[in-house]
Amino acid sequence: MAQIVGGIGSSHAPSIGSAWDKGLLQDPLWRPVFDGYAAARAWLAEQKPDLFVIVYNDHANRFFFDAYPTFALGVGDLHAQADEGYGKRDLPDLKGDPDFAWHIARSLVEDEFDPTICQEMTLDHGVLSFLPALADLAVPVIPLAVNVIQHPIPTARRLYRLGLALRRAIQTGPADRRVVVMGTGGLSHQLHGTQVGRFNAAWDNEFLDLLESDPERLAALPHRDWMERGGTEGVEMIMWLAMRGAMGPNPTRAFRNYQVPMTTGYGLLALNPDQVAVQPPST
Amino acid sequence: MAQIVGGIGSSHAPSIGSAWDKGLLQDPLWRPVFDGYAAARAWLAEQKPDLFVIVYNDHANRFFFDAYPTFALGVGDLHAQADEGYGKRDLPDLKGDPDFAWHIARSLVEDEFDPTICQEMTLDHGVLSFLPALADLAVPVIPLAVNVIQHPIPTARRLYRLGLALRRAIQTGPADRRVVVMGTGGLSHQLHGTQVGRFNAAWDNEFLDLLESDPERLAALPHRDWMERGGTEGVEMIMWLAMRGAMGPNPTRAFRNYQVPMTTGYGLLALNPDQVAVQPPST
Amino acid sequence: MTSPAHDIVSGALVFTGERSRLGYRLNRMAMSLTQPANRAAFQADEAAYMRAMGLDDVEIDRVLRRDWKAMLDNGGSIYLLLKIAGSVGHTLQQVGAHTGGITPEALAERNKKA
Amino acid sequence: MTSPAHDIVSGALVFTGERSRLGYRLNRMAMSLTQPANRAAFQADEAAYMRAMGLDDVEIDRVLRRDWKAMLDNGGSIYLLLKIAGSVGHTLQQVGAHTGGITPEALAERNKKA
Ligand SMILES: [Fe+3]
Ligand SMILES: [Fe+3]
Repeated sequence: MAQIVGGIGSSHAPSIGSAWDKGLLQDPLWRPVFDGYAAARAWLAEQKPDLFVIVYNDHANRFFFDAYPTFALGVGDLHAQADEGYGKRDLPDLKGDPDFAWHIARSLVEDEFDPTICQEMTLDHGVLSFLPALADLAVPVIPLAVNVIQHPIPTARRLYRLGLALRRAIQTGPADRRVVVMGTGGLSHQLHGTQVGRFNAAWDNEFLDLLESDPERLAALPHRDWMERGGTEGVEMIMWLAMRGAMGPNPTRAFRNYQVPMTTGYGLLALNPDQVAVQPPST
Repeated sequence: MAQIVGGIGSSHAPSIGSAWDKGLLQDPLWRPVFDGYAAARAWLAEQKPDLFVIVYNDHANRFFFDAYPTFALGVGDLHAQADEGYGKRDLPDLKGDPDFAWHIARSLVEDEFDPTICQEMTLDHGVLSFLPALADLAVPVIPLAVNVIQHPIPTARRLYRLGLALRRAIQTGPADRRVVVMGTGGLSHQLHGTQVGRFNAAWDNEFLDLLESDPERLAALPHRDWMERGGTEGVEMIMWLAMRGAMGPNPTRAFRNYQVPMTTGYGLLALNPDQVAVQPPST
Repeated sequence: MTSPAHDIVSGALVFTGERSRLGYRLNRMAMSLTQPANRAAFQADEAAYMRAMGLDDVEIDRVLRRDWKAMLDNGGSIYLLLKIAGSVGHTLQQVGAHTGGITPEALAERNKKA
Repeated sequence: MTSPAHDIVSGALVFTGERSRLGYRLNRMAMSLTQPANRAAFQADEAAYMRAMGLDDVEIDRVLRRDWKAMLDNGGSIYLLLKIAGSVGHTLQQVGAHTGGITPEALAERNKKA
């Protein structure tokens, strides 16, 4: 049956994608970032993944406020690139994994999650900024979009529990798959207001520490704390908790990188999952 | 502050709406149905409601399978009528209650529900078939649509818990409102297949009994049981559990009617809510 | 509900994700008929309209023959079939009876017993 | 987060439902710019395009003046303002600096300290 073979936490930002597209791998500003992705890429390839489950957020590209989902799961055959308002980048559409994705839908709904199920999904920089630097784009993807841009947004605890539920869903999957779960967002950044451009390296590093060692403590943090420490837009860091939840009680670190190329904390973390058996549902 | 002053369970069906539009109030087939609505309408008016929260389902009119929400909450100023493929009926658009609806959104998300939040909502016969017979259409409505047409659909227990969460949300509402909560669907009916047209009056009446006396037992029923007893389309009866959950532990019956005008069990139930205080969150 | 044997209840199909995927193009075409202009275009030339919506010849043929059972068996949602029915002047009873392999008269007889 | 005082964190606006409601027309117009044809139409005649999208004169004027702070204060989502910015040739840095009442140069200086 299916098994979880790795976890990746990564920042996402349009700038990563455009730096990648421009080939700035040796640029003094970007080299430390892309060196990190190269190292994580080598580790990832060793895990021989054949499915990525990616918990990310859409930035008002696939979804608008006429109907904005708290969670949206992509179950289609193909996930096209969204045009974010600047035209599309030269990237392939990503393959989906419909049978596995419908299984995840069933498992999540049975576990009292309420996703919007999408047979037509498009992906924005929430996935497509960092993924080309990290992974083979031929690997199928099941995207799970989270509302972190229009409050009310789900609690950090809900994201952590989503990860626990994803772990059960994947481990009971209908096909032999080697699955890597990714969570992406942040790290600290502030796009507007009197403190525009602030970041918080101390918090970003504390977050990376706690994510490994004490995710429950992060899960208990209210949104206000996330926003005060990491910025109103930095609240998207909570999505890493879904990846962490899917890793089981005691994952081990494979790789970690943290850089601040341009007023945004760029983090990258690779985890080897705990290999304990399927957990019982937590009610 | 806001208080819950009543609960209504009702079947919905295009036929109720077209019989109403044709003025078949004295028709031998329809009179027992509309006499029921007239009685419930008198009771409802006595409760002086100024807000309806309606848990219903869309029948692929507002939402399609490109992105089908498990739960969708309407927070707009106005909810227009959906064209279901036959042209629109002569009905006014329904008013919303945005401030109260956003409060409900916050409360539900805090309670770990994951609704899609809709600033543009249109309503189909899930609401508009029975509502004109029952209520003053000038009363504002907060619609909460449930996926019961594309499996996986939420469990009966999830619907009951949704009702418990709605009770907390309404009772902590930001404005002085007299709220009636409605749940609609079914009763037993089968629209296709070798047993097309079957209904199950014994089950419908048992359901109406249990809804009042032992909702936990209904909440524990798996979908297969609902479908075997009430039809694959009759599974939408689970939405009544959300209304029941919002009524508190011991509501009292104000009115009940059950008729079978045309191969579908048509039920109508009015409850006086239990007036106990706000319940603590159930984890 | 993953295997076909498990998604049939009392002779009726449970509309699962797998069925929804199978019938996606048909259902999307049917959904488009909630717009009056699209209904008019469909009614003016059914086959041309469906071809423009990406349906293949087999799918188009099922609609042209009003083969509601075949549409349902191939992933049509009953709620979306009813929109096609509305556009071609068939009733809920005609559609339902056809999917059950009985005549509309036999279904009306069942109704009377209610 | 119901009262305005509660939806400001460290000088930044929390994009609440109430703000989303207030800025709905502006944000919807911005969302439409994810379509290349709409971007071209907007660029050809900004005011006419926005009027056709239902914006009022005050809303249109804010866009014409590139008053990002006023757009944000009146319910614009930062992510949707960025789509307008893309269509008119402003950068993330220009938009962000304007909402913070600082110059793009001052923001660049902050960035360098990173
Ligand atoms: Fe982001
Ligand atoms: Fe229904």
